[in-house]
Amino acid sequence: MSIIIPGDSVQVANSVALGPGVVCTRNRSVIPVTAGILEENSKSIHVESNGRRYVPSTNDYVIGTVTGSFGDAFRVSLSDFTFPVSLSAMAFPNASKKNRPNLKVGSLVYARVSSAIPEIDVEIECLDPTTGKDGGFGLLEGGYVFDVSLAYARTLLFNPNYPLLNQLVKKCQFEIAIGLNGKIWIKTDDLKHTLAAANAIKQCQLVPSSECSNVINSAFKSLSQ
Amino acid sequence: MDGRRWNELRRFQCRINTHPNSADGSSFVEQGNSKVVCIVEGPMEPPSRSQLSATEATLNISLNVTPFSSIDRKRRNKNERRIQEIITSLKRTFEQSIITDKYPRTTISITCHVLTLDGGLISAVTNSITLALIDAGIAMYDYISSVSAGFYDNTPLLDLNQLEENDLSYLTIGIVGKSEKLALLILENKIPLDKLEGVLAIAVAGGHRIRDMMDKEVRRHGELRLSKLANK
Amino acid sequence: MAEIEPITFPPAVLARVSPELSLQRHLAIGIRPCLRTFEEFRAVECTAGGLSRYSEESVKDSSVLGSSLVKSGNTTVICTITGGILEEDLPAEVVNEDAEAVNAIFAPEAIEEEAKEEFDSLESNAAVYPIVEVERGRIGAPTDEEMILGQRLYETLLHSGIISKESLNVRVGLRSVEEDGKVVITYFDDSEIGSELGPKRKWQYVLYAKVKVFSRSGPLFELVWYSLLQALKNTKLPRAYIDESAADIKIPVKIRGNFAAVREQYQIICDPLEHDTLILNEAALGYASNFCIIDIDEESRETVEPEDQSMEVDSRSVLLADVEGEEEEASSKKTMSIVVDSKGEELKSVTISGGVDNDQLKRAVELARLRSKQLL
Amino acid sequence: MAKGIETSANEKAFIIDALTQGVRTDGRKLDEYRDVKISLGSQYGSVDVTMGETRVLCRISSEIVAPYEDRPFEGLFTVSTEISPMASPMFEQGRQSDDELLITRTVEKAVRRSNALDLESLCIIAGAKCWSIRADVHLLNYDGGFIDASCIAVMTALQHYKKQDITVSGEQVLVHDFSERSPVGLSILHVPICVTFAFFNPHGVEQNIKGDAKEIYVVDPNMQEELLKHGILTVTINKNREVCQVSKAGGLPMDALTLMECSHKAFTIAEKLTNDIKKLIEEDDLQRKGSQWKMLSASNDR
Amino acid sequence: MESQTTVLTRVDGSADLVHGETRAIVSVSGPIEPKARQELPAAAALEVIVRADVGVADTREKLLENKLRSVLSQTILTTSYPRQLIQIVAQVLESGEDERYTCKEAASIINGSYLALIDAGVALQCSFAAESFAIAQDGEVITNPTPLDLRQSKSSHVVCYSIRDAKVDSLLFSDSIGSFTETQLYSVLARGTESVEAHHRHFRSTIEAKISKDFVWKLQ
Repeated sequence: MSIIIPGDSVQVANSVALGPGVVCTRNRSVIPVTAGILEENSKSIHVESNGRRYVPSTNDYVIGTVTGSFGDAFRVSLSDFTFPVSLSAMAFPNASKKNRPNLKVGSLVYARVSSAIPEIDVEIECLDPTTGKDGGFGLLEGGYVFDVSLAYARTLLFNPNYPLLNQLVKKCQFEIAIGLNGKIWIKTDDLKHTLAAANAIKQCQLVPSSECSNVINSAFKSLSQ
Repeated sequence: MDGRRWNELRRFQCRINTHPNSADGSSFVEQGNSKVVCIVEGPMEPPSRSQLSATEATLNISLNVTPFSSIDRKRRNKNERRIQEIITSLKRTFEQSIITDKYPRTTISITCHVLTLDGGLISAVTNSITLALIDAGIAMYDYISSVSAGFYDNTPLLDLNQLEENDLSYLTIGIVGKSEKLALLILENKIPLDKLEGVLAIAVAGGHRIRDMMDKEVRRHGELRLSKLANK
Repeated sequence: MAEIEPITFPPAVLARVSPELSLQRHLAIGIRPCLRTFEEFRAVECTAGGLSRYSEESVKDSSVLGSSLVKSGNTTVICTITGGILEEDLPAEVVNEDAEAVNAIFAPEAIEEEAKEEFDSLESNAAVYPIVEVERGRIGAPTDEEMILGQRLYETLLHSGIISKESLNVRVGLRSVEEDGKVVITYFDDSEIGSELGPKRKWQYVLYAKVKVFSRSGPLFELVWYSLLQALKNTKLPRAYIDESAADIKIPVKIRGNFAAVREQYQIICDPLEHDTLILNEAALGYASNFCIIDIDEESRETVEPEDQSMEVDSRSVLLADVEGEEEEASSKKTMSIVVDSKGEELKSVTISGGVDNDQLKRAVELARLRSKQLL
Repeated sequence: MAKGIETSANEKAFIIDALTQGVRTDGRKLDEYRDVKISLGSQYGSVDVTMGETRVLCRISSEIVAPYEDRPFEGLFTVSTEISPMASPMFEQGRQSDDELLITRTVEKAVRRSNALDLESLCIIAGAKCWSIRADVHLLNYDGGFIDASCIAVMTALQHYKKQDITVSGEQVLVHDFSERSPVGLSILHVPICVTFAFFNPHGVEQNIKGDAKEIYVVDPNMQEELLKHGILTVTINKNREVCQVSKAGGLPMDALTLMECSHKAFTIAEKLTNDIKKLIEEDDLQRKGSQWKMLSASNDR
Repeated sequence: MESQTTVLTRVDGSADLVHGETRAIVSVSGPIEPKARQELPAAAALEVIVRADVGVADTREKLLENKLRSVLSQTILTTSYPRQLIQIVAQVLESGEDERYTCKEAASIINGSYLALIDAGVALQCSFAAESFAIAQDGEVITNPTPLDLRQSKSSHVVCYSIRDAKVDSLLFSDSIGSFTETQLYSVLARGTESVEAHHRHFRSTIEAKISKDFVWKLQ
């Protein structure tokens, strides 16, 4: 594990893909711009860092709150104080001019970032572009939503070896949606289990993965009594 | 001490529809020597888009305590923090009692002028707003009647005048209809915890009496209207 | 298919559309957009004292004690100095307009003690309280630029020690009515007699400066600083006197059973004719110059025909003196502002922003020194 | 408030649902006050208060000024609570929202109008010179309960603060350095403590007004609760059982009986906090004295 | 010098920095939505707010804001965040100097901003650090002067350098006020490189501690 901070120099092969945290300057050298763990292989290089402010990028799975609608699109907030992104009413499975989805202000959606160019508004959609089906996206009903750090959300979503969710499932049945914008939606059969599960997930950010089971046990302890 | 008993209100007089040609709703309230005129306009198109809310009506309250209303004739700054605070409190109170979601995308603007001030600023203003809103025909859940009550030497006192307000600790309440629900409660000086209940009790009772008097005036005015209609 | 024609802009438009490019092309041929050479300063014109109450064409009843009018390029700066008198026992630095704020009060013997163990280099320095206004066609709260300029003027003046606190002491006179009814004002210029006859208390002048800037083009600090110094140079402090009959009165008051004495303030009157010149510490007077460094693009250089290339542009970056105009200001990421005293020995203030190397800094200081001497 | 913060309908429903079941998202009971951590700074009158994630810092400073003309026997006391975007980006710099105004006013009323600080003791020479005490409250992190935390911070800082000793000779005032004479504390008349309650209405407004459904109240709401609340009540009380200030600026109407219940709860909390603060100050005093004593004896050894 | 990151939870990055007598806390939020008048089409707008420990903000803080902004605008990669806002709030908790001087506060808020920006993950072109100096009456250069040193000094200075590969790269900002000679200025600038590099080593260990805390759940 090598930690890198801005101002350090990195050696790169000629043709690599630059991931987040590294930038190519005008005189064609590659510099790191954030502090984190340098991860490089023969094809790509990026700095893994754990921020709290989400910057949209294409193909990310995100959870957003509908804040309004204008024309044919909904305005959706991905995190507090940032520009709203737009979710077209057509970007739903089987949507047409006549068959518009009806989203109320305040409802939660699970969606995919379809275009993220910094200079213009970001767009998200609630369908899988390859199949045209919902692909798990769409309106999230009930449940509870809370924030975790961005890198942690990435691990939960992409790392199957991370033990938390497998251990959590032993305690209770739940539905979960993980947004790369650091939002997690969870729903179980009853409120207290939801809250306990949410707290367990939040607490696990602060401990090594071997401690996960202990955290989960203590979170659910009060319920079993 | 102006010769009243401890649980006696000051003279309470009110009129509604005092300015029928200049506003949608208006009222005049006299509570002892405090006199307040209130004018309500709306629901109407909001002056700027920023105030627009898609689901509810927005309230705009302005309160003008005239410089000639009190003895020291001090010109009060409109943006004085105390006035701003009262306005915010009133706004929050009436937002709850007006059925705001009946008037989406509109503004209701309320203007109060305090002509003379002899204690009970908040209560007189609150009562006048209630009446003016009723006159404007704006849907409300119930009356909000307001009165102040103080505490002196183990006796609670109802409806204080300026002199008493200066020297005693007192509270002002806004009460919803005939219930014991408090919409507004402001206390700024020290009152022993154990006496609080007594003071609150006479304030609630006083509030109910004021409500009745306001109700009478509204009904009288309603009948007047009705009789005019019948005569036609 | 229509042919794509290149759009051409006149220079003035290009300067607005793409200031960076316009500047680069100018510099590549060895000239600046304002047609000056790289290290050339603008000429500065200065008229001093025109508005003052003690000036020759005496503007009657003016409260202005000193003034200056400075023109440089397109920019005009007017600076006026006004003043007030405050009772001493307040260190001047903390006195603001409401005159009542007191930071620390020392009895005389305490000051002596303090002075021994703790020497305060700024204690003897005084400053003026400047307000800068940049005309922008409308009125409103001061902008950030104005506030920053004001604060920089204040700090530079305070730390440079141009005005000593002593020079702001008021030597109070006494007005008395003689037997024949004639009113006589006596000044005790001999301090020993004065201290015996005069009142026990001390007063100080407080100076305020108001600087107005018209037609801003480029950074302002240097011009504003120059105008402030020029105005201070011709500042005349009015002689002041108090009335003999106005003694130190105490008026007892009684409120709610408490007793207090409200002290009557002396009424200080400023003489309409008599005046002293404000004494400045000539050695500390320094003038300011600003510079910026522009890196020249390879590209612009390549566009220039070889025969046009002058000797000056062989380095990759150039030092420009006295920044002017939008093009230079917008593209200058590296700037320096230097105040050098009139003898060229000591620096009073240096602010550098951006990667300036030592050679560039040396050259800039050298130029600033010349400039300071030249302006004196 | 809540400019820029979007709370989803799901969260709203969940939290209110939880409250009706007597559960709060941070695991507290409905009437549980958060743990208050107070740490005293190295300088007199510098106090750092943490309540949950809310963090407030208070600095006291003093100077000698002329008193107001109409109050020659009283010193000056100002409380400044400006909220910067540091506490949360929802607060705008340089502009005060209605909520900020209410926070500022309530803190000011709680501490200043209730005469917690004896202003007459600040008088040096009547009508000419007096102390001006200034409390700068810096709100660093926002998670609800700013009023409560600010009030605790100001009151602790006032008790902790010590100003330079002075000698009055005629009209001259001699200020002694800390090294010359030991500094003197301020005279505090009583310690008001604010307790905030948030009200939630799980049903429609109509039911509440008719009195069919009772509102739920929680003590010391956190940010999420403060954003979703239907009404808010702040009770300021000291340990002498005196209610110093109550403010319920509109919002959901509540029962008079509930108010009494809240006041009594507030009293228990205030009593505990006052004692905690007192203990903390005493310990700090002892420690300071101890270290001073050590310094003195060390110099004697030489 | 002591420093700590992620001290606040409502903002994206924060740092608490104690340097001698001076203590400052700095928060960074961004990229977030700017107000309409702040928005820039091709780069991020910077909102810099400096707040004094005691008293209301006045022009003194504005000048400090200006100094901090000139450092930050050179180091933050603003072009990565077009139309966005990066909001930096620096709260001085203990100024540690007379109100007539600002050099200690300036150095502390610059250093604090660096750590807060790193904590927030805002893109930076390089690392940077700052230090304050005073020149005593006898010409001696004092690093990070005490309030007493400052009061007795002839001039006060702030120096901020950018850092590449743990070595000083170029001068970002320097502000000097008082009376001093040219040679003294150069010696201050030279002294600056040493202490700035030392600060940077300290910051690196602070950042390493932060990162390992951030990724604690990755460990077994």
